[in-house]
Amino acid sequence: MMNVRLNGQQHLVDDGATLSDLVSLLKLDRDWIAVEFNQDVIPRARWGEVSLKEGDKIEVVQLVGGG
Amino acid sequence: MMNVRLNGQQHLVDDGATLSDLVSLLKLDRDWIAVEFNQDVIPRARWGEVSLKEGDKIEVVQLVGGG
Amino acid sequence: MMNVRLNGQQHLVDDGATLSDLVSLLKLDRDWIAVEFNQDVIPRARWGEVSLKEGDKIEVVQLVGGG
Amino acid sequence: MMNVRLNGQQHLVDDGATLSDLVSLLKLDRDWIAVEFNQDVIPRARWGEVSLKEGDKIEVVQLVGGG
Amino acid sequence: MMNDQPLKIGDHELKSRLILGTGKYASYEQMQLALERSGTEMVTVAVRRINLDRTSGESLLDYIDLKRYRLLPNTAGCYTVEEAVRTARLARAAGMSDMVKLEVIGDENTLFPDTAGLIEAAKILVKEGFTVLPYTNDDPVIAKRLEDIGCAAVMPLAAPIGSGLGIRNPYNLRIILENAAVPVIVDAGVGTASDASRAMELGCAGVLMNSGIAGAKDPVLMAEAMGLAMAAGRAAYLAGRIPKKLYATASSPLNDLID
Amino acid sequence: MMNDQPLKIGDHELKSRLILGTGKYASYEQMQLALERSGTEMVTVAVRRINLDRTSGESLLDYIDLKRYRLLPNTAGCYTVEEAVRTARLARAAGMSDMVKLEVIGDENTLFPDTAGLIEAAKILVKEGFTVLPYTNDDPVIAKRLEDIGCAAVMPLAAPIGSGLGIRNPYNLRIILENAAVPVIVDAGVGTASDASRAMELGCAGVLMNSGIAGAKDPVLMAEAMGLAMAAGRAAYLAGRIPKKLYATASSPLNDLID
Amino acid sequence: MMNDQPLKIGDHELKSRLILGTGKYASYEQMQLALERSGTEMVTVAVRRINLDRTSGESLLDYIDLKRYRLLPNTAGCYTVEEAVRTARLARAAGMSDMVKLEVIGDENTLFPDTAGLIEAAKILVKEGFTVLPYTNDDPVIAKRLEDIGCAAVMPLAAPIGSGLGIRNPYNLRIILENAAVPVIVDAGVGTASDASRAMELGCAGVLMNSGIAGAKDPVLMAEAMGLAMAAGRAAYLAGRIPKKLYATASSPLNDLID
Amino acid sequence: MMNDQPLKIGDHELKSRLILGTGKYASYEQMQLALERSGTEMVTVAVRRINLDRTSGESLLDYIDLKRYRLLPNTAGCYTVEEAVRTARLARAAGMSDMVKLEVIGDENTLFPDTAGLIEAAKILVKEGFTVLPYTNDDPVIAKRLEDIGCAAVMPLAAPIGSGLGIRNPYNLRIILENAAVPVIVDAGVGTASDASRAMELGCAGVLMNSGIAGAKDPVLMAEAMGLAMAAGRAAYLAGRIPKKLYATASSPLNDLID
Repeated sequence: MMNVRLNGQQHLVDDGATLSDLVSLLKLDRDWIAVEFNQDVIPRARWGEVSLKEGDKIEVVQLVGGG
Repeated sequence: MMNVRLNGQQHLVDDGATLSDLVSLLKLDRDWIAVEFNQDVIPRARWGEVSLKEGDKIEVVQLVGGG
Repeated sequence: MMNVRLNGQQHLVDDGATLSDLVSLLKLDRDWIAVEFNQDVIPRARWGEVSLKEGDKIEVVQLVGGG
Repeated sequence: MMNVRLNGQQHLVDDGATLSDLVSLLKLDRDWIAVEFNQDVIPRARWGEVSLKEGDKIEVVQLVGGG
Repeated sequence: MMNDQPLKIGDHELKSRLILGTGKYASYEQMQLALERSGTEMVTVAVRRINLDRTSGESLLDYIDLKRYRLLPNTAGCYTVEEAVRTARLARAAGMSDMVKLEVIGDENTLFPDTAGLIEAAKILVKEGFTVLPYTNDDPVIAKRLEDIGCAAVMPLAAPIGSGLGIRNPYNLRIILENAAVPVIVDAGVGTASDASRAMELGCAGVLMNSGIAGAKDPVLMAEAMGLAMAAGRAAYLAGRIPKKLYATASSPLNDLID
Repeated sequence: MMNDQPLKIGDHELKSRLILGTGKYASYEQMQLALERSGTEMVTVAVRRINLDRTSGESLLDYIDLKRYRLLPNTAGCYTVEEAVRTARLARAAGMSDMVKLEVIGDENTLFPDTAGLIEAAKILVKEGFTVLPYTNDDPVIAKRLEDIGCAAVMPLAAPIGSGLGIRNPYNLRIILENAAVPVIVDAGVGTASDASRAMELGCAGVLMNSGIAGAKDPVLMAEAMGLAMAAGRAAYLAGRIPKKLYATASSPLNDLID
Repeated sequence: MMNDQPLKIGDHELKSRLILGTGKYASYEQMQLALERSGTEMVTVAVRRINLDRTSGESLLDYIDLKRYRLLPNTAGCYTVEEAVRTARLARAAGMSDMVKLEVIGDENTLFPDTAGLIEAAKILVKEGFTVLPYTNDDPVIAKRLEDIGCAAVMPLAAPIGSGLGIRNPYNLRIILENAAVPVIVDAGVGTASDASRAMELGCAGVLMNSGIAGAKDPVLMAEAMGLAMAAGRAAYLAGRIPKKLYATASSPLNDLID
Repeated sequence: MMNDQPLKIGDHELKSRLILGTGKYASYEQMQLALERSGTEMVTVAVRRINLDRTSGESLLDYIDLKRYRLLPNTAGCYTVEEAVRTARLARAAGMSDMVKLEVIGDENTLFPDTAGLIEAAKILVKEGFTVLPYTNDDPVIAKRLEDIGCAAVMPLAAPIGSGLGIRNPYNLRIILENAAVPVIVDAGVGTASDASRAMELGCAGVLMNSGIAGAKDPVLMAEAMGLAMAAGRAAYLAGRIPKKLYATASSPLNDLID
C-alpha cells in the first residue's frame, strides 16, 4: 500500500494501482469527470497507463452547477 | 333648397331632407360613422327623424388611425 | 361678558371690547401678528374700530419657522 | 564636427562638445528643461561632464501645458 | 407559459396588456401586420371629420379585425372640455364602444394634458356611462382624483407623446401605483422594448404606445419586440426580482476548488 | 417570427442568445425547468473536486439534456493564472467541450476580474486550442486586447456578479461594441428583464446570467421573462428604434378636427 | 468674482439665488447660523395660530435680521383655495410683505400641489396685488398657466418635499425653462449640494430648500455647502459647459513626444 | 468657513482639493486667470521636446507662480511602460518635483489606461522614489493593486478624458472609495460644476480636470465655478446629507393651522 494525495487528502492505494483502478475503486461515473495527475490532465483513454507512486497528487473533478 | 353647415363648409340640401337623406346622398358607409346635429350626437337609429333646416350645423365623422 | 371663538377655542371677553383690547389682554407683541375677524383680515390700524360680539370668530396668527 | 540625434533630428556639434555646450549653443533656459542622453536622464549638475560622440541620442525637453 | 390574470378595464378583459395606436404607419397593410405581430387586443383610433372632397377609398376599419381587436377611440387633438366631450360622444356613436381614451391637451408643443380640463371632462363622461381611460401627466394627485371620480384606469405619460424618452420619472409612477386601485397604464413616451418592460416591472397594468412602433425603421419587427417586452416585463414583475446590492455574490460554489 | 442570424462563438452556433448559469437553484428540478422555459441553448457549469466522503447521489448532468444544451465550463473561483488554466484543462477533459468561460478573479468582495491575469491565461488557452470566452470588466482597452489575442468573444460585466444592478455603464459598453469584431456578451449584473433587453438594444450579441434567475422569488417564471426579454431586446435592436426628442409629436392626425 | 444679474421677483431683487426655509432646525440659534452661512437673502416662514396656552417665550423673528433677510410667507398646510387665500392675506397683514409662497396641497403623503386649486388661488391673490410664487409640480402646462395669470415666478418641485431625491425629471424642467418668461425656481426635493448646482446649470433662476439643510447631520455646514453650490451652478451655467462626447479628446499636446 | 483637513498626497499637503490641467487654453493669460480664480494649488504639466526650429518665445512657466502652485508633471501621450518611465524621470529632472501623474495610455480613441502597463510603470517609479499618482480606470481591483504597490493616490477616471460625461459609474467609485487607504482623486471626464460636487459628495479626496474648464465658453468663469463646486461638494460630504425617501415630509409645522 502507498499514500497518494487525492483531492487534498491522504488516501491509501494498492501498490501498482493505476488511475483507472483508483477511479473504479471510488465507484465514480467515468463520464463527466476529469483527472489531474501531478498537475497534468490525463485524458480518460490514458488512465490505465498511469501507475501511481507514493506522494503523487491526484485531483478528480466533476462538473457542478455554477454561473 | 337650403344651406346647412356640414363639416365646416356650406352645403346645399333639399328642403325637408333628413340626416338619413344626407348620409345617403354622400354615399357614406353607415357603419362606423357618427353624426352630430347642432352639437348633439344623433344615434344612427334616429337619423331618419331629424329634418334639416337652414343654418343647421352638422358634423359627420369617422374613425381614423390615431394613437 | 360674552363668548367669542378665538383660535378655535371659546374665550370670554368684556362687553364692548375691541380687537385691540383683545390683543392687549393677551399681551401679544403687535408687530408680526395678524388678526382675522369672521374670515376678514383686519389691518393693524383698524383693530381699535372693531367691536366684538357674541359668537365672533377671531384668528390671531404669527409667523413661525416653515419651508 | 560630428552628428548626434537631437530630439529626433540630425544635428552637427563640435568634436568634444559636452551636453552643457549643446544647451548653451541652443540658448536654452537651463531651468525647467531636462536632458536625456542615450536614454539616461542626466542631472543638470552633470551636463558638463558628458562629452558627446558621433551617433549619440539626446532628448531635450521642457514642461508645457497639459492635463 | 405563465398564468396571468387578464387586465380588467371596466367590464372589459384583455389578455395582452399592450394597447396600440393605429396612427402614422406607412400603410394600412403595415399597420395590420404590426397589430398582428404585437399580440395586442385593443387599439386606439381617432375621430375625424369625413373629408367630403376626397373619394373615400379604403378605410382604416377595413384593416382592423374587430373580432380580434377592441376599439379604444381617443379624443386626441381636443384642447377644451367641450371638444373632448363631443368627440367622445361621437366616438361612442360611431364605434359602438363605451370606452374612450380621454385627452384634453394643454399645449401643442409638449402635448401635455390640461389636467383641470381633463378632470372636468372625465366627470361628465363618467356620468354619461363611458368607460373613461384618461391620458394624464405623472402627478399622483391628479391620478388619484381621476380614480376618485370614476375613471376605469389612469394613463400617466412616461414622457411626451412621440418623444421616445422612456420612463422619465419612475418615482412618480411608483407613487401612483402604490395608491391606485384601478389599472395604471403607461401612455406615451415609450421608445424601445426595455422601456415597456420597465413599465411593467414597476407594476403597471399595461402600456399604450404608437410612435415607438410606427416610427421604428421596421415597425412590424418593433411591434413584435414590444409584444415580447410586455410579456417579459410582466413575467419579471410577477417572478420577483433579486434585490440590488453594491457588492458581488458568487454564483458558483465557493468550496471544493482544486489547489 | 423574426429572422435573425445565429450567434456564432468560434465554431459554435446558437439560436438563443441567452446563456444561463446552473448554480444556486433550490433544486435540480427547478434548474431544469428554468433552463427549459428560458429557451437557452448553452449553460455554464463549474469544475469542482468530487467530494469523496459524500455519497454522490444525483449529479447536475442528470438534469441537463446534452442534446439540447451545450456546456460552457467556467473557471469560477480561480484567483491565479495557473488555477484558471488547470481548471480549464480539467473542464475540457471532463466535458469534451473546447469552450471555456474564463475567469481569473481579482478580489473576493467584488469578484471583479484580474484583467492582467485574465489576458495571460487567455493567451495560454487560445494557444492550446480552447474557444475562450473571458469574463472581463467593461474597460475597452482590455476588451480589445482579449480580442486581439484570439478570444472567441468578450464578456464584460454589466455590474458585479449577483448584484442585480443592471448595466452600470452603457457608455463603456457602447465603446466596446463599436470596436469589437467578436461577439460581445454581457456577463454578470443583470437583475431583471429590462436589463437584458437593454443589453441587447445596445447591440450586444448575448447575455449570460445566473443569480438574476436563480435568486428570483419564482426562478422558473423569471427564466421565461429573461428569454422573452432577450428576444424583445434583440428584435428592438434590429427594428431600429425612434430617435429621442425633448418635445412631443402627435400620433393622431392634426387636421379634420370638429369645431 | 463673477458679475451676475440679480434675481428679480416682481419688484424685488436678490443677489443670492438661494431661498431658505426656517423650519425643522434643532434651535433658533442653529437656524440663524445656517441662514448666515448660506448667504441667502430671502427666507420662508409659515403662518400659524398663536397658541394662547403656551407662554410665548422666544419668537422666530427674534432670530431673523429683517434688514438682511426678506420674508417669504408660505401657505403650507393649506388644502383648499379658501384656506390658502386666507392664510396669504394674514401673512401679508402680519409680515408687511406682499410676497407669498403659495401652496395648495393635494395630498398629505406626497405633499404634491392641487394644481387646479393652485391656479384658482393664484388668480385671486394676483388680483389682490400679491407677488405670488406658486409651489407647483413639474408640468409645463401648469407652469405656463401660472405665468399667464400673473405669477411673479413659478416654483416646480424637483422631488417630493423633504425627500432629498434631487431633480427627478430634468426633461420637464428644461421644457418649463424654455417656455417661461418669469423666473423658474426649483422648490423642494433638493438633497445635497450637487442637486442645487444641477438645477442652476439647467438654467433655473433660483432654488428654495429647507429639509436638505435642516435635516443634515451638520445643518450649518450644509447651509454653507448649498450657498457654494448655488454659486457654482450659476457660474457653470453662465460659463457654458463643454459638450458631452462618447470618446476622448487629449488635454496634453499630441506632438513633440520623445521617442 | 469650514474647517477641513488638508489633502495629503505623499508628503505634500494641499488646502484646495482641485487639481488643474494647463493645456488647451486660448492663451497663457487666460490659463493664469483660470488657475487663480479656481483656487487650485497644484497644476499638471506635460513633458515635451523643445522644438529647436521655433523661436521659443514665452514659456508656460512664465505664467505659473511656483510659490503658489505645485507642479504635477504627467506622462500623457505615453503608450508604453518605457516611455512613461523615461518621461517621468525627465519630468523630475526638469521640474524638481518627485510627483508624477502617471499615464500609460492603452488606446488613442478612448485614452483609457493600459492598466497592466500602468502597474508595471508604477512599480518602477515607486522604487525610484517618485510620488506616483496613477491615472486609472474605475476598476476596484486595479485601484487596490496600485495602492498596494505604493502609489500615493489613485486617480480613476469618471469618464473618458475630455468627454464631459461626468461620473459614469458611481458604483465602482464607491467600491474603490470603501476599500482605499490612499486618496482617491477623480481624474478626467468632469464636464460641469455639479459633476465635481458629486465626486466630492461620494467621498473622493479631490478632482483633477482640464478640458471641462479650458473648453468652456468662458474658461475663467468655469474655473471659478469648479472651485466653488469642489468646496460645495466637500462641505456637503462632511455635513452628512439627508437620506433619500420616496414620500414627502413637511417642513412647516403640521399643527396650529387656522380653520
